[in-house]
Amino acid sequence: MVFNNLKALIKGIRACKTVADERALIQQESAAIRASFRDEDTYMRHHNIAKLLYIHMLGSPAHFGQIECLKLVASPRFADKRLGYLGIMLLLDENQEVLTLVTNSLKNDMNHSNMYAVGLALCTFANIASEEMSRDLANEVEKLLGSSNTYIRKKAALCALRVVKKVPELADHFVSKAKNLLTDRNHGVLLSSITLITEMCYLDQTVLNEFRNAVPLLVRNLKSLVTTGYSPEHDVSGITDPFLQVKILRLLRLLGKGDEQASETMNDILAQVATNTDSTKNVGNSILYETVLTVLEIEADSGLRVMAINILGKFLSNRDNNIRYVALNTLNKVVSMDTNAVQRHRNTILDCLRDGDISIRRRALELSYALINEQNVRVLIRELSAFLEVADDDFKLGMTTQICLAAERFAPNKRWQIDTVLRVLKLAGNFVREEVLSAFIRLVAHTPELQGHTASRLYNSLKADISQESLTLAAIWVIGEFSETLVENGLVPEDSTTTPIPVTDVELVDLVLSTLDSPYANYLSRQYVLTAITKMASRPTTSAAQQERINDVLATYTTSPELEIQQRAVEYASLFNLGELREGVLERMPPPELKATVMGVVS
Amino acid sequence: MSVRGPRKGENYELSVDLNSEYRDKRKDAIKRTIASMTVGKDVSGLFPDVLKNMQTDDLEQKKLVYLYLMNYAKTQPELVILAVNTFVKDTDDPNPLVRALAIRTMGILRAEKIIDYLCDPLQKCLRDENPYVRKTAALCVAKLYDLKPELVIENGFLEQLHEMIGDSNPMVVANTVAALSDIHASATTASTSDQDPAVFVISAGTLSKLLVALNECSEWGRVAILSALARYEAQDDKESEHICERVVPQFQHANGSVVLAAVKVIMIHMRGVRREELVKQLVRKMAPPLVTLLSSPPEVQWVALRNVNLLLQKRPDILQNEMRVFFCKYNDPLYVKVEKLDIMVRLAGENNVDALLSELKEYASEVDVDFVRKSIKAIGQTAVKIDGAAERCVNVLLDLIATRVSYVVQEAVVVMKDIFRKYPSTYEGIIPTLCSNLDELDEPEAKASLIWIIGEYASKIDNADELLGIFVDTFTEESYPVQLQTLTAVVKLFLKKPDSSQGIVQKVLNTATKECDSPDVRDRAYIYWRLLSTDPGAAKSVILTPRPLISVPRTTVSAGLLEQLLGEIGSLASAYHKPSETFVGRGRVGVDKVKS
Amino acid sequence: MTSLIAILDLKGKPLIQRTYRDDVAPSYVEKFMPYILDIEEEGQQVTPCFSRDGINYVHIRHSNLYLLALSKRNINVAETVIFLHRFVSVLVEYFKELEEESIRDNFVIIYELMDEMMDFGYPQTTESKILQEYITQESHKLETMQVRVPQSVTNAVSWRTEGIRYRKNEVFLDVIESVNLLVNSNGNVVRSEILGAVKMKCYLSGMPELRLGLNDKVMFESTGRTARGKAIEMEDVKFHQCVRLSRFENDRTISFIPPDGEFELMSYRLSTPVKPLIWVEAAIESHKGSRIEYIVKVIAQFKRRSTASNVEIYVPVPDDADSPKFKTSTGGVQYAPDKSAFVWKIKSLAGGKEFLMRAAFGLPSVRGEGDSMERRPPITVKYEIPYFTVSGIQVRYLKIVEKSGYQALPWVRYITQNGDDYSLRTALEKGSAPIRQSM
Amino acid sequence: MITYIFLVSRQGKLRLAKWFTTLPQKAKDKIIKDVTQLVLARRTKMCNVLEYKDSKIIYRRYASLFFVCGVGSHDNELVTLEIIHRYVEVLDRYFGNVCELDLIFNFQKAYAILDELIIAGELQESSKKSVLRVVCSGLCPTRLCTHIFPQITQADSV
Repeated sequence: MVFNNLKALIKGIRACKTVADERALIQQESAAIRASFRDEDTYMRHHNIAKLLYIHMLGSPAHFGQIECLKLVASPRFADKRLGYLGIMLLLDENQEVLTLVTNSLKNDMNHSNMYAVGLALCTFANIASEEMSRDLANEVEKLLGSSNTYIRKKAALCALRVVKKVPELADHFVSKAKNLLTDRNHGVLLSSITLITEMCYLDQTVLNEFRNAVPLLVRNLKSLVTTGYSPEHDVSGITDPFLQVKILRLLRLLGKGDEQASETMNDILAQVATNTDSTKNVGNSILYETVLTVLEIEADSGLRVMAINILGKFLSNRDNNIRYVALNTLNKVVSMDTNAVQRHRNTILDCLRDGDISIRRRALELSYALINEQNVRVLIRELSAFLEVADDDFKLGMTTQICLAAERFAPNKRWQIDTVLRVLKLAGNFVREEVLSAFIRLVAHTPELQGHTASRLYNSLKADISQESLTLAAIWVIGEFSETLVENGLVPEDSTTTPIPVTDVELVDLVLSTLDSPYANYLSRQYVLTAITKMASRPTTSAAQQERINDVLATYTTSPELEIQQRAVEYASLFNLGELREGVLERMPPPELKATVMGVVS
Repeated sequence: MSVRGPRKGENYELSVDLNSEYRDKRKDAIKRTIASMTVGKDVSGLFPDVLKNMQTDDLEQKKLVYLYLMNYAKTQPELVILAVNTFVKDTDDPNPLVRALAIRTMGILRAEKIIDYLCDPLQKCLRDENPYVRKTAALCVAKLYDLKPELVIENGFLEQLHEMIGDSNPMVVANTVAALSDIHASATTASTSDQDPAVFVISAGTLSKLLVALNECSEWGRVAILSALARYEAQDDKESEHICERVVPQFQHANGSVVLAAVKVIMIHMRGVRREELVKQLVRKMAPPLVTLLSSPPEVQWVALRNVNLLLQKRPDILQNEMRVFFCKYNDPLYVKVEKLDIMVRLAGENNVDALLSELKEYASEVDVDFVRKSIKAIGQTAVKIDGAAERCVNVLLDLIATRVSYVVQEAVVVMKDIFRKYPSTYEGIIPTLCSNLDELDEPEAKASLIWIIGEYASKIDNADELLGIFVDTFTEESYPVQLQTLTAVVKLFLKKPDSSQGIVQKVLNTATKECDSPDVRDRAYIYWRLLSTDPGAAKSVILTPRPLISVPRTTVSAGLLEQLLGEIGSLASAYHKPSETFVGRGRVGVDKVKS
Repeated sequence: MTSLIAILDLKGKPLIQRTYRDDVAPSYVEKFMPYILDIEEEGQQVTPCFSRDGINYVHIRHSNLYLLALSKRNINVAETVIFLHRFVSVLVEYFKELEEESIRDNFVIIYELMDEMMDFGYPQTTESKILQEYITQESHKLETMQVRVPQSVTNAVSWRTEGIRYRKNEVFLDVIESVNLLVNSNGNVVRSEILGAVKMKCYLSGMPELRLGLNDKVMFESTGRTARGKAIEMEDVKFHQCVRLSRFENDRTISFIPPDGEFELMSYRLSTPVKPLIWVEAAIESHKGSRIEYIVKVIAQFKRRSTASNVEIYVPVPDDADSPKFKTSTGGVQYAPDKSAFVWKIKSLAGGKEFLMRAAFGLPSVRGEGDSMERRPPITVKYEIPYFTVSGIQVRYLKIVEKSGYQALPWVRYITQNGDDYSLRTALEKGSAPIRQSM
Repeated sequence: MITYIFLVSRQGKLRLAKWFTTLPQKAKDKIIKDVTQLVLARRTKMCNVLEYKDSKIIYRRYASLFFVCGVGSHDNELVTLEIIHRYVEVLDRYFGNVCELDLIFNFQKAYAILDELIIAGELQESSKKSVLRVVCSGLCPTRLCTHIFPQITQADSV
């Protein structure tokens, strides 16, 4: 069935009872549209593109309509042009070659006598222009920035934004024009030009410096928004143009940062906004929130800063979850400047870890990491470890990392630090970063007085649970390295009053080898095991019988298709022929260089 | 367009209608209540109103009320008690359908209060004249055990179940066996000692009853009985043979789960069969039904394929001549295709390798990246497995490398490294081709493989030091597998061409021991360093010692685990190829659970 | 030991669900979809069962629905998966089409069926004919119409009720063989098999005992009899549960008390090489960005006295092809964009004949995203050849004995058709086999 | 900035999607699929912010439709909610008590209205009146029929 127009098609699709019917109908219609394109019927083209765009939204390919959209754009009918540009925006992006064919149409339409045609071209340009297109049309955009028509000016400003993002060095074209726009009386133009200026300041320090002298102007603008009474055109629940207020506040933030004078200039207006904005509705809070962010980042005076932190405190106790979310998010920034202000809310924050809303939980978690310091490390890590046990898997990798990093930074003593990492390995050993594991091994190597203790704990933990990868790796490495200590001194008991429990070389070898046969064994753990048993075999505490056993195990891996496993097995097996030399080669490894743990990306 | 909350009083309206004086209106209201429940709305507040409609002679309405009760009994334990009388009365209803419905529902209400009232009617229903009621009651005992085991023991229900194994009706026997097995499993989990709780011990007497019922009962009943037979411990080889012979006809059953359950019983009891002739016969009879399972829906096929894979690890001869049936169909779901690939390689031999290769080559040109890669992997495994086919495999791989599709090239490089380890000096001619792709590689495994090849053939590659130097420069940024291979390759290079590579070996050892995070990589580097510095001759003998040729392992799980899984054919464990401890409970596994 | 069964839509929203055991909370159903998305994200295959957080998720797909079973234990997953499929077929028999809509409209009866088909996680009655006897779509009141458990639910003969009466006692037997075939692009048959089925329609009174005789090679050999004509060797025979398996195991006798009405008595498989009955080859010439052309040849490679009917040859084309042009001397050709193929339909194709057709399509100048690797689906063929079986199977007799001693007539029909996978791979572009021009 | 905005029904059907960032179609499909899944699973009392990969999702439900915005991690969540609301208000005013069906059958208009509010991921106009004026003169169907182009109306006012 072929549908004459969009409405008929939509009705047809909606009438489909099953997904399969719908798919079949769409594919048939697509084929009909493709065939119809070949007819070059201008009237049908409009309908076909409309239908195709709908089909595209439902997830079917529409690339074959791209060229047709270009033809529509060239049409003298406005409706065609509008649909053509819509199609271009939906079907094309800067990475497609066809886009280069659009440049000329855009250029023509930017010079069109009809402002709506100009508007369409500007809108399209601002949404999808490529780098090349930005270079080609930067002059047009610059020209239109000075248009007498506000409708065109505001759109041109956002086109300039696109140009600047694609080709930062073209910013020069727009700086002075943009500055003029700051005195524009039209809110749309102000909104767009402030956006443009913010982006240029962000990209280029010299532009930023240049715009510092615009601070008084911006302050005036903001002030007039705050103080004018009800203005129906821009009112949102009793507040005048919150969108523009937020934009100005954001630009002020950029300009005030690191600049005493600029910050001083905006101090009063920020205080005024912070005190006078109605905090009962979302609109007001959106402005307060932006104000707090600005205050926290500029060189604000301490009174203003206290005011901002108090607002966040109020936010945190708000019943609206959005506000609470925003508060948790922002307090993270405050911790570094005023820990105590945040520590006051510690219990509230920890309560949020158990909130039913994952967004709140996630923010609270991030914040609680930042709260940890020397004084509260024991309490907070205990809380976090308890939460680790019940947390969603998504959280675990971040949590194990943060707990271990905090332990490294704030540990009261080595023993506590080792025990903390051990607990993490036991609780969530399948969610531990390589860096954390390496840091743990480094810690153990540099803590000779606790090597017996650590090895004993790892021995017991592994025996109880071989399912946690990092625990397994840590245990295998430590037992491999310190098997002598274990056999000579026995397992160090949990409390120091009881006597050590003896452990034999057989038990150690048993445990390590059993991980080879476990369903959790993998390439990496096998590598660790081969090295560990080879080390163990060269220690005097390992009996000849166990050495023999180890040699046999190595032999079975010499035909392994796993590259590194085979290599190791072959090398280690031939080490057995070297006699004393072997012991020298495999003696205790020198401790690694001490360094702080650095994480790639912490999440 | 405004946010509109749920219509207030929806539940109120229902409540009014549930109390209507008109029966049709009431019934309609119950349906609406259930409809709300189905879409996840909370209608627990209507409990008392719904309950009032329980006493009815409209069977459909009764079922609906029961359904409601099942859902909300737990949240309203105080109110459930009001329903008890009707339940008990219903177990005396002249219609067996009502009696069974009542006893079935009571068993799953899970309210403490109601359990005490359950025992008497259950007692009665177990002895009901109607087999439909008896078979329902049998399962109800297992439900009761799940709630309060002591009540089952005290009331002698276990003994009664044991008697019911001899019931004249096969469906009753089947459900009785299911109930006993269920209780046995619960008791085993609950028991703290390692001892079998001996709830359902299958005696020789029971065995013969089961074997009789097996041929008469419904398909699902057969599965239950076969599962019980799998647990029976045969007295001697005669009995094992007997069981196998009696079970073998089940291979002809149209239901695939009956077939797999029969396979399980045979695999277990075949262990006790001493007559080689019979074993051969059993194995031969197993093949056709397994092949037929491949005509099932894809999900069933997948379960079958996973099990076939295990069976082949134990007995590669089962499907010796059947490789072609595992060829992938164009429309097979990917999860089926991937399993088939693995099985095809298992069945590959000199006689069928040409057909296999031609298929694998076809697959390697398909669209799905994962399937393409696995197909290339399979080509490599075939090459390693069948000496006579290696050269043909290599030619196919060269064709694939020529496509220059990145993931195809990388996978082919990975595979080539294995072929080199099986046929060390045969294909050196293609090393330049492989090396020319060095810049294209961005996956750790492919990089590691090429580095290994360079190290291995360092003496034949003029610019080996240059090529390896690239990786030494970026050492700390590379992943551990790449670091490990770089380390070994450079050391090999040094042992082979000491003059030109003094600097590079020093550099790599230094970086690996000082700047590398991984304790494992550091260990490796120190071992090399110590070897090289104490006795270069010994180093040579260790590092350049000839390696045995690699071989594709016949099994993917340990021997002990394989036996265990073969005894659980058809189960989740055998589908996952993992012991049940890894996915049942909290997933924490002690070392004593490992079967080697 | 399934704990819960749910039907979900494609977005993972549960439409209906039933808990059988208390150990798995219903809320786990909602986790199913996120887990599937996770697995896909990790680039792994979503297999019919997977385990997360101590819960096992077992599922099948039926059109745009998921049927999901949850359990905490190491269950018999073969049983669970097959049960889910059986559940689907029962629902399909009840509602014709199983779709979101039919589930919403029939939730009461679905709950009833769920209650009857499984108890405490153990499958019970799954024969839809039996279920339809006491779970009906009309509501029933006990006083007016006594609904009873059909005896068959628990009988040893659970598939047939007693007391059936017909005025005319008749049995219809259909022997249907489906051929599956895979031909490689170089023209070699890579794989072939025959899937046979004997379907019955039984309109017989009382409790009749039936015995079916086939030209079964194994039976002839075991009884020492020689066959008149050809005997065939069936590789794997499956029977409806009414057939006595031990009897068949002993002496290859197929004896049974049939269910009433329509059912599949047995199925069998032969993997002896089959010559493709209908052979198709295609030469394809593609000019990227402008057009693609096909020449297709069909050859009926069976005896002249047989005729294939309703032959449909599906030749795949690129998804974005347009403006089809066809030329053929026989049958009709249609573009089927919904299948990304064109279909050549030939109403009747006599043995030994061969025909040619040509097709040409336009291709858009702009290529879609991600088109670098092209899918090359095989050509597929549908057909039926009546009065003919490829394997040569024959019904030698069907004996019907009932204690009332009536006479009944068996009717037998044979038919061979394509299986669900009768496909011929096409060659890569230029490499396709040249076709002799004769148009 | 806003990186994308899409409208999805409670049944998970996409009603409009606008991207202000360049992504392959596959990546877009994945985001829509994932985010829809996340948003539909949210309960009413939860906050209107979701974190997805490195971005934030701000969403709000209006009757049967969810309006979903992807924004950068430093964007103001609360004002984004106001932007969404502003769009809904204009739609409501234009269509007169807008419903899902209006948006299905007139999706081009819904896009056109969005284009007058947001360009390049940034709000370009805060006056509802200005947007409506342009939209009505540019979209008015009768004018489409009678004139090749709408009359030029000077939109300046402030």
